[in-house]
Amino acid sequence: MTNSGAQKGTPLDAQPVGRKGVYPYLKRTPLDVQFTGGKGVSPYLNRTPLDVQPVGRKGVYPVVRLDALAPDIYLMRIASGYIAENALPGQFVNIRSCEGINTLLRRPISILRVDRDKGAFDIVFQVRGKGTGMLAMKKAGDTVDIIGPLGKPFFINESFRKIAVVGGGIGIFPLLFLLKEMQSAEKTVFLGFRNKECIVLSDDFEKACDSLHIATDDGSAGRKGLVTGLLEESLDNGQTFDIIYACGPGPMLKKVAYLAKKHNIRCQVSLEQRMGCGIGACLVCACKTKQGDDWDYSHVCKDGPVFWSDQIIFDE
Amino acid sequence: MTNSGAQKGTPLDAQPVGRKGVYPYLKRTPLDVQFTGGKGVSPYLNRTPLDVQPVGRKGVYPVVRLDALAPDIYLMRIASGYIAENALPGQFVNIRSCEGINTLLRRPISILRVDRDKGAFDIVFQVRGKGTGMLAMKKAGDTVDIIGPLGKPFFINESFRKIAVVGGGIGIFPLLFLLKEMQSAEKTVFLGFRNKECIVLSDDFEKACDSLHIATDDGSAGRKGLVTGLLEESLDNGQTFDIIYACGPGPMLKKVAYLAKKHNIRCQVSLEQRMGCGIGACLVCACKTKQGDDWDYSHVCKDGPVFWSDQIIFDE
Amino acid sequence: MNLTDNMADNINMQVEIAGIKLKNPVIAASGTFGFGREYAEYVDLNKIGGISVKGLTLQKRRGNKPPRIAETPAGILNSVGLQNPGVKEFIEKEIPFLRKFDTAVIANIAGNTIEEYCEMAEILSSANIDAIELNVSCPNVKAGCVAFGNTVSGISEITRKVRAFCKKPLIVKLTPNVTDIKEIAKAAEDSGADAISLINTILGMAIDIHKRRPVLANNMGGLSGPAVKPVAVRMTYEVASIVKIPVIGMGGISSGDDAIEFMLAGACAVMVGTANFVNPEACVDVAEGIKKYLEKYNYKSVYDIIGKLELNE
Amino acid sequence: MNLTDNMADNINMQVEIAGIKLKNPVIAASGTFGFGREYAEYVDLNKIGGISVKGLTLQKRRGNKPPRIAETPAGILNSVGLQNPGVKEFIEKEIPFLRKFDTAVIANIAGNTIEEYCEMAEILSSANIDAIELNVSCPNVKAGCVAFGNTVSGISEITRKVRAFCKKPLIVKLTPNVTDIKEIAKAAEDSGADAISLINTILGMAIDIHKRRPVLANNMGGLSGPAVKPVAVRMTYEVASIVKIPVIGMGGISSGDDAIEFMLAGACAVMVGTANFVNPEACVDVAEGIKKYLEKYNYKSVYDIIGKLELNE
Ligand SMILES: Cc1cc2nc3c(=O)[nH]c(=O)nc-3n(C[C@H](O)[C@H](O)[C@H](O)COP(=O)(O)OP(=O)(O)OC[C@H]3O[C@@H](n4cnc5c(N)ncnc54)[C@H](O)[C@@H]3O)c2cc1C
Ligand SMILES: Cc1cc2nc3c(=O)[nH]c(=O)nc-3n(C[C@H](O)[C@H](O)[C@H](O)COP(=O)(O)OP(=O)(O)OC[C@H]3O[C@@H](n4cnc5c(N)ncnc54)[C@H](O)[C@@H]3O)c2cc1C
Ligand SMILES: Cc1cc2nc3c(=O)[nH]c(=O)nc-3n(C[C@H](O)[C@H](O)[C@H](O)COP(=O)(O)O)c2cc1C
Ligand SMILES: Cc1cc2nc3c(=O)[nH]c(=O)nc-3n(C[C@H](O)[C@H](O)[C@H](O)COP(=O)(O)O)c2cc1C
Ligand code: FES
Ligand code: FES
Repeated sequence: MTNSGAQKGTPLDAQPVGRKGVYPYLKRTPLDVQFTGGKGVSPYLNRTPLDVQPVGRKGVYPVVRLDALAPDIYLMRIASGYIAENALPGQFVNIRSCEGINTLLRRPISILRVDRDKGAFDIVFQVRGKGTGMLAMKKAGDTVDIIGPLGKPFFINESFRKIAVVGGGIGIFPLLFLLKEMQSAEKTVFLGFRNKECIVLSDDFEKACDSLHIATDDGSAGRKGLVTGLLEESLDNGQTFDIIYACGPGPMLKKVAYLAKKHNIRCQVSLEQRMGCGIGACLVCACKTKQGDDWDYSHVCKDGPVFWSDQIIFDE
Repeated sequence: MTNSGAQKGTPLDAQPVGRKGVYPYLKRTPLDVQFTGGKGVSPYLNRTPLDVQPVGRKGVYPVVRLDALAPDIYLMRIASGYIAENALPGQFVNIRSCEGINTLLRRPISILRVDRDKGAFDIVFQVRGKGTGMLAMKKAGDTVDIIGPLGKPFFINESFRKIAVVGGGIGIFPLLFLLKEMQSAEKTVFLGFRNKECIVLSDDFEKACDSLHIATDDGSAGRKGLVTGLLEESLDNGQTFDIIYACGPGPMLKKVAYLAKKHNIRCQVSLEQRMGCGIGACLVCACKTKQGDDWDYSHVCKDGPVFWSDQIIFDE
Repeated sequence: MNLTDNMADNINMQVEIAGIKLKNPVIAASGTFGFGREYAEYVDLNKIGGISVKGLTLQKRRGNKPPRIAETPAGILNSVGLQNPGVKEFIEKEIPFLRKFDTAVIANIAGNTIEEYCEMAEILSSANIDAIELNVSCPNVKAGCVAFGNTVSGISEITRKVRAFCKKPLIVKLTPNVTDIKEIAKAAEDSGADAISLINTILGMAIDIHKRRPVLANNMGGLSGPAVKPVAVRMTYEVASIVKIPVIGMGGISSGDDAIEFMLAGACAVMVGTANFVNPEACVDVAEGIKKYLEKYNYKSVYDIIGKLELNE
Repeated sequence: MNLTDNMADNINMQVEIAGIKLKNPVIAASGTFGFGREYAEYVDLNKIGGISVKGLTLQKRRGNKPPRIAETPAGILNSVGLQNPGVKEFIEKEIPFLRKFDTAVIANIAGNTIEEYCEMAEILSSANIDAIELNVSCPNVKAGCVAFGNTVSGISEITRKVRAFCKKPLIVKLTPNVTDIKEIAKAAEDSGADAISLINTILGMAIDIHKRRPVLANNMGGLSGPAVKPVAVRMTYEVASIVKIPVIGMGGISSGDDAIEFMLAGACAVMVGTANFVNPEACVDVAEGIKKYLEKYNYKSVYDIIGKLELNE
């Protein structure tokens, strides 16, 4: 039928149901790892996180730094040996933006990269509303209550020689971690932004890949137009990839999925949806997926956020 | 009938209805003063308060310092030339303990004293619940959103030669301001606390009065027993006062009012009640008062917090 | 004056409700703004669309025992119990003051019997006010007005009878403590209401676990504030989509954005209650927030957004 | 072990509801705790009094379109729409897992018709569960269960009929979206309910003012979380003071102190819902909080506080 990894029957990919799957990456199960290095001891700040003993994947960790990268875009470094050691590219953390009831639900944010030596990880977030707004007011030394790492990571295989990575807007962040972890492949990156001012981390992406192509909606940097235009052109020019990884707005993902299918390339997309629990219990984070000839709702927090593109029904 | 100031017909006391009364003290109306020195310019920190232009008696002012005086008791100094210049003893400020919805209503706190030169005032509060808890987490440089000064002050008259001041627990705070402003009278102060650990500001009270008498419930400092016992003894021993001022728990006030009546001394009490608006609009802060031969509900925020003791019906 | 100011000045904030012209769609909610007087030094009353005064009864009422207020998560419970000086003193002492300002004056009334309502409506019909708001839903008074607002027959009867005595535009204020707000609203419309306002407070209770007693002396009270907003928006939508008369929405509004939710849902105007306690300038801030929103999306009039919600699917 | 530990160990946290013994009075609320499985790595399920599983229907249901959740002040709106694998898959796949833990298992069921409810009750009567909770009040499904919970006749009929098929203790879960919760509760009791749980969510709506559409794809949803607590406490009190069967209270509980409010109001047990999303250990924290309270006031058993509220006046 299609060209998804699942269809091709990679055992590592087809099998993981819920969180018990065995992933090749790091040679251990990504979500069920024993809580070890984490026990709150963060070599980075050389002190234990405050308040709460981490239970399961929940912990309270200190903020190491907060930097403004662009208007309303912040990078936060958080000390957590546990997350640094256990996180996989594509996974996210679920952060409580404050104590009390100013915001109630946790906010899902992708892991940008980890620093295993220092026991810390980075996130980048855009201030959208109250929750991200309050996160942006944190200072070094403050703590954040986090559940993570959560979710299915990108499927990484040593056999991939040439990969394409497509990101749009705030969707670019999990892709940096992915690039960093895929040491051996040849990596072509396509990033799309609204305009020049919105471009962040381009140096980091530059360093983490073999060739970086940027598009902006208004042409103020890189090519004018959509990032999918860049991908399409490259594919039409005969470029081939073993896999395409994409993260960004719905329409972008739909187009990437279409292009991947057209060119018979396996493709993974990372989705967003409003969440309640973040751990698969409340069933609010639904997304439409194919189930044989029929469809059903899968859940972004536990079945995703990363899905094989040909499993997703993009019509909602 | 009784010996209240109102009964005696002091024009200054009988007349003030709502906020239009003319008080002798400081020679201006306490509540309707023009907003002048306040305009946000605080000589103390030599900068304007942040955020909001003060309107009416509402302003956002910087915290100058926060000191722990005793377990759960904090002194906060706030820079506000406006309040320092306009506050009268017995008045309170209505403070928002946080932005957002962790607490919604403002918290009424008495003014402990003002520093007119430096354009600042002090409050002391006990951590009771969420609101005072959040206030206790403020740091120098943070701001607080305040409406004030509010309420009817203590009635002060130059003709008072000998005064008694009776305070219990967190009710002692507005009394310090009163003592400081009554320069000429001979001041006898009776303070009651739960135990030694709860005693705060006794040095300040000592300095501000002619004789200070302390009682504790458990006898760990001063006399063992109730503060009203000290007052009663003193009155029974033939001490006379031109006026008694009291602030503290209901039963204490009731007893003071009784003693004052028995000894034919005019007496003012400062009451507490849960508040909504703090400015006389919502009518939640009711307290039972005599109205001729009948009774009615008056309102602590605008008719009080200071009342003539013989106007209060203490049965609730 | 810069370009933005100019644009803002071109926005028509006026709305008309049952013949009353409001300079903007923001009205201070009954019971939270006293008789205007108390807020006059914090906010320019001329900048508020209208003021619904503290609920009036035929005779003076002392109200309930204190404590009359409790704070709950993102809300408050109150049990004032309609303390007020009575309708006559209102007319003598408060109307002259309120009339110094360019703002609509709405008399909110509550009675123990339908006759009392009618008598008040008659008295107020010759007073210098702009409209009468029927509080058929106050949960803080033991006997009395609760019953009228809870049933179709109750609301029909009281609306019809008061209508006969009322020469002013008649706003019926609904209680949210009902199974189906739509049938209640329809009954009010059919019985002669010129407009509907909603929601009044939701009956609630808070317990002091250390005293093992309710916090309020009255045991129960009415919930208001941000907490109730989603319920209020839902009911405003339900009512606005079923009646033809104007709807005034309220419940948890503290910003222009909150107000826009109600207006998209179909409210022609909004009332601001609890937020006044937190921010005495709330009414003006809400009005300015509405204007900013209209400006941002290039609307010329508030009517461009009223009822403009599109449902999903 | 110090003195305090000793004292705490002397406190009897057990409660009995309709013959089911719970080791402590805290139950995870239906729809917020999946089938227990999802929370098992965050919290020791053995420490929770019971788990009411995600609402089950006779056939598998996909539920509503996303977005299914919106945050509101101190609350959330949800419109999951009963996504679940169906009662049979629940019995095969979920019960064996749940039964590994020492916690009561409550099957929460919802149907489109009374016959469906009865069929499920019959099927579940021979399953390894402790009780059945009748969800007659889910506001997220268009046709169906809403109607049953809103009227005395509806609740009577469904309770009576399901009772006939149900060999397990039957808990009827009430919707707060009614004028008079007392008459509904009484009807459930009179028709054979062994216990009552309340409140389900309050119908609400949140609007995205920039898209000018409801946030939820389903337009409306059910409000839960701290915001609803005063309404839930009030209704728990009203119901507990009128029925003789045990009452399970819920709505906005996130701490032991919150739970104590419900228990003083008359609830024998409490359910914790939305709080699990914020704090996966919420159920255990609530149980420990209850214990601390009992300890502080030297009570020996939770029964010492159930219904011990004294009214003012
Ligand atoms: C798996 C995943 C990974 C993400 N990674 C990042 C990231 O790395 N950087 C980043 O800037 N953003 C990321 N997002 C989006 C981010 O979660 C939202 O921008 C954020 O939750 C908005 O919260 P708020 O309080 O500022 O906005 P509000 O609009 O006030 O939030 C209201 C509610 O809606 C939810 N919500 C609003 N927008 C979104 C959204 N786009 N996705 C999910 N929930 C939403 C919030 O979580 C909250 O519950 C990610 C989302 C998901 C699902
Ligand atoms: C005129 C006046 C002056 C006061 N001066 C002082 C002072 O100088 N120092 C001091 O420590 N305390 C003072 N209080 C008491 C202080 O207002 C309360 O302790 C405080 O509001 C408790 O808030 P919370 O959030 O910590 O407690 P919570 O119990 O969480 O508060 C819940 C609600 O109840 C109200 N409330 C609770 N207790 C009281 C109370 N005793 N009086 C009024 N409202 C209450 C709160 O304002 C809030 O609305 C004064 C009260 C009044 C009325
Ligand atoms: C302290 C208080 C007193 C109130 N008194 C009245 C009243 O007298 N008449 C009335 O119709 N509504 C009264 N209400 C209800 C408000 O007018 C309004 O309907 C409700 O508070 C919801 O709006 P909000 O959430 O903006 O406060 C009162 C509300 C509060 C908080
Ligand atoms: C996401 C979500 C799903 C729910 N699903 C169900 C359900 O399937 N059956 C049911 O009876 N109640 C359901 N409820 C209601 C809860 O069980 C509970 O009655 C309500 O949330 C109030 O409690 P809380 O404030 O602690 O959340 C659900 C609630 C939420 C938030
Ligand atoms: S957020 Fe709860 S299941 Fe995904
Ligand atoms: S607090 Fe509103 S009248 Fe006193």
